[in-house]
Amino acid sequence: EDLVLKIAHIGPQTGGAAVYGLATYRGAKIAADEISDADNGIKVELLNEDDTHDAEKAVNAYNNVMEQGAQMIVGTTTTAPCIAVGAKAFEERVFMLTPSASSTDVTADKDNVYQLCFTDPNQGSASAAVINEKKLGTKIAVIYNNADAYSTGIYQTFKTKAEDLGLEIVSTTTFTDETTDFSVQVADAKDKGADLVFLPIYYTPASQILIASSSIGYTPTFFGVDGMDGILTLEGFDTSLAEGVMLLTPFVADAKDELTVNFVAKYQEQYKEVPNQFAADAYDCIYAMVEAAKIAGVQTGDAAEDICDNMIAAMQQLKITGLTGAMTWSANGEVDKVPTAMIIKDGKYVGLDN
Amino acid sequence: MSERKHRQQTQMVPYPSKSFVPERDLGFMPVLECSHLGIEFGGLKAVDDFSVVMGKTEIGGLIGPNGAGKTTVFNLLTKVYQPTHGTMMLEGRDMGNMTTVDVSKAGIARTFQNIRLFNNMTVEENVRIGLHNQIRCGMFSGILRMPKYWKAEKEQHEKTLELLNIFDMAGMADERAGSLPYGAQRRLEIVRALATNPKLLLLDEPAAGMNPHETEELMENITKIRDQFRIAILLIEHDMSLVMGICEDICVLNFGKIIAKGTPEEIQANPAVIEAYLGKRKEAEA
Amino acid sequence: MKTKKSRMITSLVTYAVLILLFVILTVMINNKTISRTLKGQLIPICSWIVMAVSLNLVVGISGELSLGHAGFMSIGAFSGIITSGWLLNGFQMEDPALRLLIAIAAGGVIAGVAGALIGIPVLRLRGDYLAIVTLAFGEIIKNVMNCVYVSAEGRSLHWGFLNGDLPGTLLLNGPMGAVKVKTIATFTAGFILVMFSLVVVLNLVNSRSGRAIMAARDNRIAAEAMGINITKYKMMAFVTAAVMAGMAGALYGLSMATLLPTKFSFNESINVLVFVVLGGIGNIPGSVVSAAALTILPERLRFLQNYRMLAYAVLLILVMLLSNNPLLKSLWRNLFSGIRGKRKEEEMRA
Amino acid sequence: MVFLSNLVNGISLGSIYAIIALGYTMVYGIAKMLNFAHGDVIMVGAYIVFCAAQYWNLPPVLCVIAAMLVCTLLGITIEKLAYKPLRQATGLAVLITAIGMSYLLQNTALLIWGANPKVFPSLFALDTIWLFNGQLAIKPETLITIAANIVIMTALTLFIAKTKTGKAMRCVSEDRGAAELMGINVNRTISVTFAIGSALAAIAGLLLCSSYPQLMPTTGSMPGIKAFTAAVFGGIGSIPGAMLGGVLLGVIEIFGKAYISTELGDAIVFAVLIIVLLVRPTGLLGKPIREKV
Amino acid sequence: MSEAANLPLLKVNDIHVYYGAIHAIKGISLEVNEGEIVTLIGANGAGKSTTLNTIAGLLKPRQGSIAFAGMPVDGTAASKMVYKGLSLCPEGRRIFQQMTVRENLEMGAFSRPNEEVEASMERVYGFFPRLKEREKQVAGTLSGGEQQMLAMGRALMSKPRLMMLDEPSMGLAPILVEQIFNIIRGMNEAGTTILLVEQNAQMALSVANRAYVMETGRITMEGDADRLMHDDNVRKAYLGS
Ligand SMILES: Nc1ncnc2c1ncn2[C@@H]1O[C@H](COP(=O)(O)OP(=O)(O)OP(=O)(O)O)[C@@H](O)[C@H]1O
Ligand SMILES: Nc1ncnc2c1ncn2[C@@H]1O[C@H](COP(=O)(O)OP(=O)(O)OP(=O)(O)O)[C@@H](O)[C@H]1O
Ligand SMILES: [Mg+2]
Ligand SMILES: [Mg+2]
Repeated sequence: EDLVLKIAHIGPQTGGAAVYGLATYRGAKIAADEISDADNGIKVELLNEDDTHDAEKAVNAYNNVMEQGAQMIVGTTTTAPCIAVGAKAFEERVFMLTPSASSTDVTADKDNVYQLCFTDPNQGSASAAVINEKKLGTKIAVIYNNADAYSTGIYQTFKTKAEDLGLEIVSTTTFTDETTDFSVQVADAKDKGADLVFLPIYYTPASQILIASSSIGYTPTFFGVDGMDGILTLEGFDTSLAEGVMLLTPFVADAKDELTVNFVAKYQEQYKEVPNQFAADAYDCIYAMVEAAKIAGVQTGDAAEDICDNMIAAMQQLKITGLTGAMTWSANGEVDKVPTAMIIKDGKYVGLDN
Repeated sequence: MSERKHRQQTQMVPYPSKSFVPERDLGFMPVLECSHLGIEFGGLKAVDDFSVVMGKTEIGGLIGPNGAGKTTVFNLLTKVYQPTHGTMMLEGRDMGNMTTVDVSKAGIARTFQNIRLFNNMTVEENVRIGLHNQIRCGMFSGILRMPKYWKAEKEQHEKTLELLNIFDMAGMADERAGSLPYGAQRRLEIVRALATNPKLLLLDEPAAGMNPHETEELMENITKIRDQFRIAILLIEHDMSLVMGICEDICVLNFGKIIAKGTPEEIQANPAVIEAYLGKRKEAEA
Repeated sequence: MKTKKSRMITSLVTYAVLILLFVILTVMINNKTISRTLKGQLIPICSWIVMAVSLNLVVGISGELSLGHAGFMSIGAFSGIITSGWLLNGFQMEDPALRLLIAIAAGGVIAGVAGALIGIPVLRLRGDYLAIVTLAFGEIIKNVMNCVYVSAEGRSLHWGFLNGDLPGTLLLNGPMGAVKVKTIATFTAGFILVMFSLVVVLNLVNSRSGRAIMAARDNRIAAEAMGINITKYKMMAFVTAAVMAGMAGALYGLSMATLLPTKFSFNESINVLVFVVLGGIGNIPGSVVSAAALTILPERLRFLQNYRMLAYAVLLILVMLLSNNPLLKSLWRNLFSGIRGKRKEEEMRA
Repeated sequence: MVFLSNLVNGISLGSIYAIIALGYTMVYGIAKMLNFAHGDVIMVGAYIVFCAAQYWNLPPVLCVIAAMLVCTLLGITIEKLAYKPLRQATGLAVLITAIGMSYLLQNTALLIWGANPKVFPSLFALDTIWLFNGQLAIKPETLITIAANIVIMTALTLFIAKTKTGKAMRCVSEDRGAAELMGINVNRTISVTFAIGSALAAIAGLLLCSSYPQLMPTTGSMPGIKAFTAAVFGGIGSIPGAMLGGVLLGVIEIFGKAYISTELGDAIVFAVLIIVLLVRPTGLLGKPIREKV
Repeated sequence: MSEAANLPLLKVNDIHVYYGAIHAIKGISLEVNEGEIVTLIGANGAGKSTTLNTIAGLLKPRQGSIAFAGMPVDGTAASKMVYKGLSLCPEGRRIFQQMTVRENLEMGAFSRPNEEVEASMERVYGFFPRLKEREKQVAGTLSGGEQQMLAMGRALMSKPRLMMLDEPSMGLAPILVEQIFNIIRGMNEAGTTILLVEQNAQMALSVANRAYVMETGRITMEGDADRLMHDDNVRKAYLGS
């Protein structure tokens, strides 16, 4: 008899943040199908619920999947719902691994919540370090989304680290999810003579900022974080605008390794679009959870609260290599993997070191 | 036509310097004294140099062609509009700084040319709104249902029925005001105004849309109210049978100015009034 | 055509039904027969009911369209969270029930103060202009809350605007909102709050002040001529509603481990308005039912997966169309008068 | 120079608000309803242009015409199915239905076009104009939007003042019963209003996404709310008011962000709106509502 | 139009009208012949306005039939009735307040071809010279009497065969009431059939050929205007003496 793991995915699949939740679901789905189809004695049954990027709905979704007998949770995709669900799951002893909720608050004080993505502070200080080390810019502008925990979180640690390293931040401007016009932010950076613009934001607003910059003839170095991944596959986007953009990312869709090629092909076949980092993280999540479940000796039909502690223990022994690199986990739930600095050249990611 | 039927037989005597009041009111302070009242709407002098005195129990009439400024006078008296000229005194109190609310508290109540009832409330509730400043009970007593609340509710209920009975309307107390027939709505407006315990009652075309039979009844009621409550009443009306029937003193407005003042007999005989307002036929009839 | 008596009966029936429901639900919780999703939704449902009841006081009873009610909920929620965190940090007040009580009261008071400040300019306007100004205030509150940082250091509270470098434990972290909230809200507290808001609103409506509020709604000019200070009574309704929204916010905020300022957006205000309109404008028990039903409904539609919100939209439109269909309306009324017997019919004929 | 370029950016954003506000105000003025789904019709219009340009490779003019056709049909259908049955109902019932419609359109778009944002293609093959030695950039989209605003505003004003249908619209807006007695088909007049409003939405969608080339199912909602604000700012129901309100709102937004704080940009816009309404309770060009007592 | 000679211009047969659950008209039948002035009098709330609104197509009768010029018209929308030659000057005037006097009149001719408008306008100005003086004035600022004239003039613009007037004298000064009734006579002499609802029964009966008396949704009396004027019951109820 096969081992059946019931894993539930929770993420926004309608509303303004739908793009992230759909990506994580699809990534997870591909992984689940691969594992189930491989006939290795393990089947993954993937449940899926929408949380519309809202804490209240996320808790509802959580309760709903638990009612359906979920054993562990891959998610939630976005930070605030993940904190809310994490608190519930902590009380009720349910193991969670989030592909993309990157705030340290997600894992803080909760032994049952694990992250597969970099934490925000991690990315913020890594970015500052890379910029400093490679002397990428002397005057730095930052444009971030101040209605978004991810973006604000990275910005805050970036700022602290940059100050420590003696980097000069000449312009700091913000926007929100509802912003249509980025001219002020770009103009301010240009006006203050910034030669590097740090964009700790997702690729959608980033594309708008690139467009707005080019329309006023402003061409500094743009430096992004993992949220920037996806910009090259944005439908209708003139990728020449992204030439020279640098970013820290663990995943590159046109990498040539077999794992990535295989995943991208499957994803494109099923969903007619190129997967981004979110999808890749969720894909890795499923593999990590299955591996951990094997170590923890999870059986078909085990109750979530019975396997939670074993899963936690298993996560700390786990070493896997996935689409986003080689990973291990520390006891506080944070992942340890290496971000790689990339640069976009001829419409492709190239390692910054090459 | 027996126009004198409802009019108390009084002799009009000159009131010091300004106007006439009924003889019986001589010992009392006049309820209303306006002098040189005026208002302009963007250059248009809607009311100009309006001066009248109302005795304590006088029934006065305000007539004039459409757009002469009659309703505007009421709006000035109740401070819906702020006069640009002149002064008003209510029983000797200057009304210069009063708001509509103050005026109501001080003792002027009115009805409206286009009926303004609280349509979604019952008849009783409409009258209770009139009692707002008469029988009081604060918000917290209301929410917490303190003994004060129950006492006030009971008092209001009794007073309401008493007032409604003037027009034999107690039976309609639970009907929605908006669903009443037109005539009943006009009467309810008067009851509601009376509930504020006024010294002066202003009625704007109370008989509009009533047939002669109903008008007749209304005339009786108006005099009855005056006698029972001992208040002054100033009314606007285009129905000459009513005006000539119950008003003791009539003031005629044209283009915002007073063109005549006097008893019904004097007014009916005044050529300027016939020319501007009454027309030939009325003259022939009178 | 509601008489005083029938109103009183409606109120009593509403209370009775709610108490009964509470008892049933409590029993179900205790013997674990309640579904997990529903149980998880109980506190939010209570919050949304209070929101709907309070908004109905503004929209239905006072007759002013408000599109920024979520703003007061936001103020109440964050005030409540801060109060609770402060009491725990600075005063070591461990008793969750007492902390919850104080936090809810604080949320109500602070939202009420905000309501008074906002009401002064807002209530000078009319109709759609008033609506847009409430919308504007809602957006301003959201935007400003996004820039506020509060921390507790012992018994002192520190706060910063656009500046999060504060000593002590951060209770409110700007755009990242409140995190690590101790969830102390309980269903019993929610139920008490619902009953409280109902008693306040229903008793208010049947009192001198309530009648003055409705008079100002029905005919402003006539109400003034009756000696009613319109501003005072509009304000009374607006501030009372703000206080209740603040309390609902505090309850809601203390039921989630985290809360973002952006949660209380225009959409949330609109959602509450949907509850009010669907339940019937001015119909308080209706608001209770529709707030509860519409909070549960999207969860019940989960089986539709990606078509869920689509179905919700279609249902919303259909309900509006059907409930306003004159044919169905008269059919409903006939049915109703049939049940109520002759007295009602007589009334109709009059 | 920074000031000038901020001004240009403000006008550019404002002219977008203005063009959306024109549609809002038109429908409000005649049908007396706040059509909260207007922003989403704009989004649909933009998607149609996107598809026409990107997938079907139609020339720009045909893209626009296709979008206008689809939006007009959509507007008429929405009106027939959702709003017309509510002619006798309260304004709030219609408002809620419009909100339902807005959800419906957004979620349908999500199912059809997916959640992934699309970057809108540039349809205008024109170059940015550089002034003052390349210090001040004026985008062609801005000029086209302003021109479109002026043309549409003039056309609408003339249409309503001069044509028989336009006059019928004014009658309907004042008194539906009396209009009916004149022989005016009120239902048809309101449908025509919606058709025009929706066609304008298509143009607004095109211009919005040309200037700010990001297209998602939720693209229409925030500009929709801002434009509604702009319409009220200028005096709702007033056509020149919508244009003025829109442009001013854009300029205030940009100046507020540039000179005060980007964090508080929206708060500043709404605060200015409140102040203006307190001074002029019916907006900049709105007619004072006077109730005859 | 030979049929018109023997058929009444308007024939209302046993109509019932409801407002929601309220049964406002409980079976009314009446006729108006070409060239007549017929008046409908009755107490407040008797249902006079409801009757006119139903004939005009603003309300739908739940039962009964209405025929205009020999054709059944019940259920026809109000906007279509105008084209058939029936026009209603509604209670409370309902002029377009924000339009000028001239524009109001133009709207009255909405159902007519454009070429005819000028001529009709002149005809209306013939009846109401005051309106010509005020041609450019915004209608909302007219005095009560002028507004009533405008409402009548606007109704005339559609060149109706039958014109229905709902309380044209309401709220007007006595001198204007006379003028209005003179104009009604004048319009009738110029060939327009008139159905008049009035509170001022005295005046109404003096201009009318025939009259109907209504009470709470039913017709209780009908006949020659002269005869009713001298009927005791009518005198007591509606003439005030
Ligand atoms: N708020 C206002 N703004 C401008 N003009 C006004 C206003 N109120 C009244 N008027 C004008 O003032 C004049 C007097 O109006 P008022 O309503 O007092 O007339 P009235 O004597 O009551 O006439 P009627 O007998 O027809 O009721 C009219 O010309 C009217 O148009
Ligand atoms: N819109 C409405 N909704 C409900 N009931 C109505 C409505 N309009 C009129 N009624 C009722 O229908 C009945 C007849 O009213 P109608 O207006 O036809 O009377 P009328 O004879 O014209 O009276 P008036 O002399 O006051 O104009 C009245 O009882 C009235 O209350
Ligand atoms: Mg008047
Ligand atoms: Mg009538």
